[in-house]
Amino acid sequence: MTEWLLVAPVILALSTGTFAALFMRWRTLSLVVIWVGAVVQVVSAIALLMSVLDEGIVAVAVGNWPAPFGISFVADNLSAAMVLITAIIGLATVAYASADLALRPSYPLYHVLIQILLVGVYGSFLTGDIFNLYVWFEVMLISSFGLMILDANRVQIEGAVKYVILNLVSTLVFLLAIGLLHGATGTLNMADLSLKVPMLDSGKTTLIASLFLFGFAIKSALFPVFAWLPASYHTLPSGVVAIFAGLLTKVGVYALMRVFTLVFSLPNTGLQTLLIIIAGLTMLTGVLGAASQFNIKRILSFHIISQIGYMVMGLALYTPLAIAGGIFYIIHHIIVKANLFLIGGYLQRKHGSDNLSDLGGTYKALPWLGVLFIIPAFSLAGFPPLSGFWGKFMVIRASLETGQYILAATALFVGLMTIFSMTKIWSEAFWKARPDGQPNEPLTRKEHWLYLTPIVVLAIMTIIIGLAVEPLYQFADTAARQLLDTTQYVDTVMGVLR
Amino acid sequence: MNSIIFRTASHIVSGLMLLFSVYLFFRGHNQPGGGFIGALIAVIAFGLLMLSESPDYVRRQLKQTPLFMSLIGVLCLLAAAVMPLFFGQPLLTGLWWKEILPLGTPLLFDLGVYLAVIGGVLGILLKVEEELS
Amino acid sequence: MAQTRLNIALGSMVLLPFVLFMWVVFTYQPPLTQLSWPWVPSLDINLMFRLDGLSVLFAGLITGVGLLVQLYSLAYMKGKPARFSFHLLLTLFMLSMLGLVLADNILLLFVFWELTTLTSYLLIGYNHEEAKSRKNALQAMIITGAGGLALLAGLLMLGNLADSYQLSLIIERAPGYQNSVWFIPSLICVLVGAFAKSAQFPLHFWLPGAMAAPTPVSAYLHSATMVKAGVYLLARLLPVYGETALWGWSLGLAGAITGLWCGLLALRQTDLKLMLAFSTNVVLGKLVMLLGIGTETAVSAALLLIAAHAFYKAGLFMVIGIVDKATGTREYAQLRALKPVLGISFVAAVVGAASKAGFPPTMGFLSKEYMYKAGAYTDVFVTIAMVAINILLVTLALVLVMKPFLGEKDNHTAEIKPVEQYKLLWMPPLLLTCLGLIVPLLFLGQFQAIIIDPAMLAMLGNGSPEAVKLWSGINLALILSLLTLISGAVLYRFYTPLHQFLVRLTGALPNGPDVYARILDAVIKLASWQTRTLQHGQLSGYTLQFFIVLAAILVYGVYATGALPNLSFDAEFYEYAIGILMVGCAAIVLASPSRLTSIATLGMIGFLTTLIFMIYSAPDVSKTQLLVETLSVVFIAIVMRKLPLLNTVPKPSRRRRLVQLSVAGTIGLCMTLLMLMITSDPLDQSLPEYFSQYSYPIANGRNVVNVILVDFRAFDTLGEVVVVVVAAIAAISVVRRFRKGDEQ
Amino acid sequence: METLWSIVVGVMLGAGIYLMMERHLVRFIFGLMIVSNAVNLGIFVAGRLTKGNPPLIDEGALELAEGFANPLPQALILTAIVIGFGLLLFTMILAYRASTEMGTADLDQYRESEES
Repeated sequence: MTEWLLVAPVILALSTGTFAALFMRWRTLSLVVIWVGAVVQVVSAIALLMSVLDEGIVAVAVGNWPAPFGISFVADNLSAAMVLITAIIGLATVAYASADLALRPSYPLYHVLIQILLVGVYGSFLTGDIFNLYVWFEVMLISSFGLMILDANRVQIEGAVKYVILNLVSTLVFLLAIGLLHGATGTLNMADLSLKVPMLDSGKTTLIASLFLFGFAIKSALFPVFAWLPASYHTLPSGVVAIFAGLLTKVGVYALMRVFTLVFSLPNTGLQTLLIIIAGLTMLTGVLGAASQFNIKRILSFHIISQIGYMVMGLALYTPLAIAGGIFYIIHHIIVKANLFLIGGYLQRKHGSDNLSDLGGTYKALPWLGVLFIIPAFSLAGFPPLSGFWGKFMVIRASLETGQYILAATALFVGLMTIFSMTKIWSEAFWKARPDGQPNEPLTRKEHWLYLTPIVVLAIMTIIIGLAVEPLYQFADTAARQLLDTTQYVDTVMGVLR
Repeated sequence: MNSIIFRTASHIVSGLMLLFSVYLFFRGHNQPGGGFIGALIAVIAFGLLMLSESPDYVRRQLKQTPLFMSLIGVLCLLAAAVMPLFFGQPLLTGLWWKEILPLGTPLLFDLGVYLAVIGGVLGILLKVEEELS
Repeated sequence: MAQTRLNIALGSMVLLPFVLFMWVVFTYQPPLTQLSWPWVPSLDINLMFRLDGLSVLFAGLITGVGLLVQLYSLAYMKGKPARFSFHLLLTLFMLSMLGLVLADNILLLFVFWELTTLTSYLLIGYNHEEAKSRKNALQAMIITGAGGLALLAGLLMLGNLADSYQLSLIIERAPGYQNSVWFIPSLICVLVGAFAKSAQFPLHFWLPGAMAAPTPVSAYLHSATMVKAGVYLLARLLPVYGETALWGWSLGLAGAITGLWCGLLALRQTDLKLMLAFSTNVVLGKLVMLLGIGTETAVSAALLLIAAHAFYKAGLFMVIGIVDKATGTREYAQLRALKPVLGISFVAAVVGAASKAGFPPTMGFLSKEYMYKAGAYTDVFVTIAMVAINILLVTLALVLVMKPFLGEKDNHTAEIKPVEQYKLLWMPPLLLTCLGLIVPLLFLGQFQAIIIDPAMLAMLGNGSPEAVKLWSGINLALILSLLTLISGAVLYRFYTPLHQFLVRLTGALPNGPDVYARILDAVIKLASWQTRTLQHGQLSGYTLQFFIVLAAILVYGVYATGALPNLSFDAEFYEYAIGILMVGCAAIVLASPSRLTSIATLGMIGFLTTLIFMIYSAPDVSKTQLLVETLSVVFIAIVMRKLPLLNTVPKPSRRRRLVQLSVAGTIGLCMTLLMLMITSDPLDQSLPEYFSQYSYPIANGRNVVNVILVDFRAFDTLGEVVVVVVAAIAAISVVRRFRKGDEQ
Repeated sequence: METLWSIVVGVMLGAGIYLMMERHLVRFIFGLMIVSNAVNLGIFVAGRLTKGNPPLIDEGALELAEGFANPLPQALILTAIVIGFGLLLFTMILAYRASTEMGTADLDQYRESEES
């Protein structure tokens, strides 16, 4: 059964995408494929998570070639959770995109590319091989390129050029780093690497690790290499930006977490202090960037950066509590940030603009949308007992415990500034009276539901995460311990023989 | 470019190249070659045809759109990948039917690569020629 | 139908505080009741509640005043928009506040603390179409939010000190913390949080700003609840921090300054509601001072004052609300002779003001007596400050009654509507203010038994030694009381010149909202500046930035390594030739201003690479490289025809070129070093051995590279093919869509 | 041998990166092509060089002859080349599209959407 479950997300998404592309001429059929595929992905992700909870870390040797020789697919708590969240966001995006993008000429292609994007994301989360990780990164990257330019208006092309160019830098460095790591150790399997890297002398380790750090830092938009994100995300159509904002940078963070626990143990690379500084500055510059913006999507984009800082802070502190906090934060953030972008997109669709100055009167007209906005917005701002508070609480507590007072103070200040920008959106888009002459596009009943169902579901998830902290904390704690103590991972992967 | 000699020659050359490409594809498992190399040769062959005739001509000769070809290629890959799962083996395990012919899922896999790459690269080439010239 | 549903909803929201009030009353068994359910046991955060004298006092006030405010709002908000959400928010706020005072876990307390911030933000901004409302709501949110974050840090440190988040445990283990390095930082953070919430100087100004809210909100938030949260917290943590000198000093100083300065500011106001708001600040200052003293007398004075203030301040706010409703204004210049029309309100106002001024035998008098008693035995300056603050309060009370209700009508006076026909409008304030009379006269003994003694027990570890009495003979406190009343009355005589003086004075001094606005402005300016600097929009700047980072990391790594690799120049002549040729080609591309030359040279580089692969036993790679290179060059040649020439873009400046060169050079050099380091050690051969061994017998292929591609590592190839296909789809759609756009 | 090629790879990387920092879109693409080649070469060199013994199993033999070239880096490079090719094609066509749309190939002028 494990053989099926571990590869199911990748294979399902790829089949969904391929068949949907094949049936592109018959739009309804193509959509049926997409919907069925997205739902089945969620089911299989749940099954995978169950089996991980049941059996601990599970692994499969793809092609039946044993561990260091072939490619392994591995799921521990972190991977399984990420896969499930991805599947859920994927399904939400399918629903939302069906409403938001249906009028565009290239509509079915969006769905196809989103599925291929999911292939890359799933693959990145599940693979146990560093070169294979590169391949999935590229799958993700090229489909994100595709999604980036499908509208192909002037602004989008401009954003796409920046996105493409700066991401190519990351890709090349990452590839080179893999080649060199292979040259130094002779292996590519991450479990095998975790046995062989400690035998390298520290100079090589530091240099190769810093190449990885650089590559992943761009992917996850860390200070000072985040420029591609605010330069491009706001040019995306709303139906797409939610999945970008929720998932793509988080794959980078995931890769950082995986590589800097399993392959290189962060304290051994000599980069820990650097990463702590980077985490703090990422939080700070991101939130300040958001404070200076007046466009919902741009505010939210800058917030992605600042929130990434919290996640990396968890990794950088490198204690079980901190990493658990980081993991908690990732899970919370994907849901919340995707939801905020969805709401922003809904407003944009209704009022034809995502500039705060053009918006207003939403609270009066749609009070329940106000409630739906408040939940993710104040969760992002870290208001208890919403989901965002807990991750923040854990990383701040961990940083106090490890004596990183400045980092803790920064995290708190960033929290305040996050409150500021969330209230800015609230006050401008919801509270302010509606500016005269702004259009108000009526939506059909079906569109309405396609828009709102994902928003409602994600908001409910936010609340549930906030209230059911105990099981989730246990889960994140186990995940953190699995990351910090690699023996179980290595044993599982290396023990899978024919 | 419209000289009859060139057109005839290019037809012959590209025909030969296509043959060569199939040959390279088949011997790939044992000698240098394989799906990707074969596919690129095929693309060059079609490219030659495209230059001597027209992109439209190539499209007509292909019968199918390049996108369709590449999707069929991906389906081959998927089939080769998933088939072993039904035999209780992990994904992408090579299954062989050596008794009859040296056939196995890796060959199907390589065929997938071959088709997908032809479709993809040729698709771009035709489009670029049509739009940019 | 809709009306019925609304009525049911509103009715249930009025009923809720009543039910809760009853629940508190019946659950509480003096001196202490505890309730507990697990929530996040792993993080030591649980739903633990504790009812002792202190929390019962607050819980009673929250639910009791909450009930009256809900009733009052029914009448007050009639005909206003969004009534349902108003009552709902009020209810949510009440629940959060209730949770705050009952929580026996400091993080649970924090959860409710932040919820009050959030719900009060929404309540303050109720009139949200007015810019001022939004601004003031944000101001309250930012200041209390900042305080909240400081509090979180403080509580986390406190939790670490005590190794528990359970409040009662923390208090139990209290005397042992002083020696830890965490102790003083945690105290400072907690104080910042409490001061921000309880509007202490210099963070006092958000409270008057919050008057943008409808009157019921002010009556509730600023009398019995929100602003008292900080006081509650200070009272709770008195046993933890009370012993330290810093506690006494900072509380005394903050309280005294807040009391005096806000008292003066209150006298300067012309809007009656604002006047009340500033006098709330004054009372908060008094409370903080009393907690700073922290003696038994001071604590009982504080407890009495909390109750007294809740009664009269909520009542007075409601009276002002009635006045506002009747006349449409709260400016006392336009208000005169309201007494004949608003008779009941006048009674309520007089009783409330008497309590505020500390006129016997009100609750206010009682608390003032005890305050003087507490002060008289500590410090003469403290006593002077207390007297001065109370004098200001007396004057304020007089202004509040005399100006609007008495006097003669003239043509500046606003029209008065007989709004007292709505019973729900005048009953709550009358009841509340009268409670300030009834409790000290009739229920003083019960008040002491249920509230003061258990609260003392919780805060100080012992009950009060003496009974609280209205008349305790002629003593210093009584004399001071009388002095206060007389001075207040005298000061009222000079109200007009004093007011003018204060207007001039406050005009000259910087005021809170301005300073806040300036700081906020500065932060936003900083934010824009840093964003312009980092996110400037110039792509070549971004790439340079990125590569500088890479170079810096690598240099750091090389520097940390230190070791130089050993070099071996054992290559053949033709290898050198190829290498030098490649370097030369790279140089040509770098320098050439012509696209064609560049492309040709690029092709050359590609073919040289092919050669290298061929020499070093990689036939497959070599073939692929050759084909890919050919196709790339063809593509780039086609595309290049449509792209602008190289000279259409200005050449980079000399300086820029130098920077680029050094960055690129550094990266190149570091990579060379790293590669030399890597290649000088032997490579682990287990993987290649394995591939060699199994390639033919199991995977049936003699070309090991191909077998790796389609079998050993087929998953890579799968992904790779997907990349090519998607690249094709994406590339095709870029061009296609453009064509369509052109036609339109 | 590795020393020579390590130096060459370093130089090529440097040259490519220099070009990638330029303002002209075409120069960036040139840089991208050089860097791609250099990275592939880097992987190849880091996987050690062997002359004249390609990883092909001779007829009749069951495994590779002694001293064979490491097949793994070759396979990796093949994958990388193909992926790089896909990315390069896309980038070139995007470049064409962008410069036509914006009317310039100056990357520093692509900043409309960031000015708000």
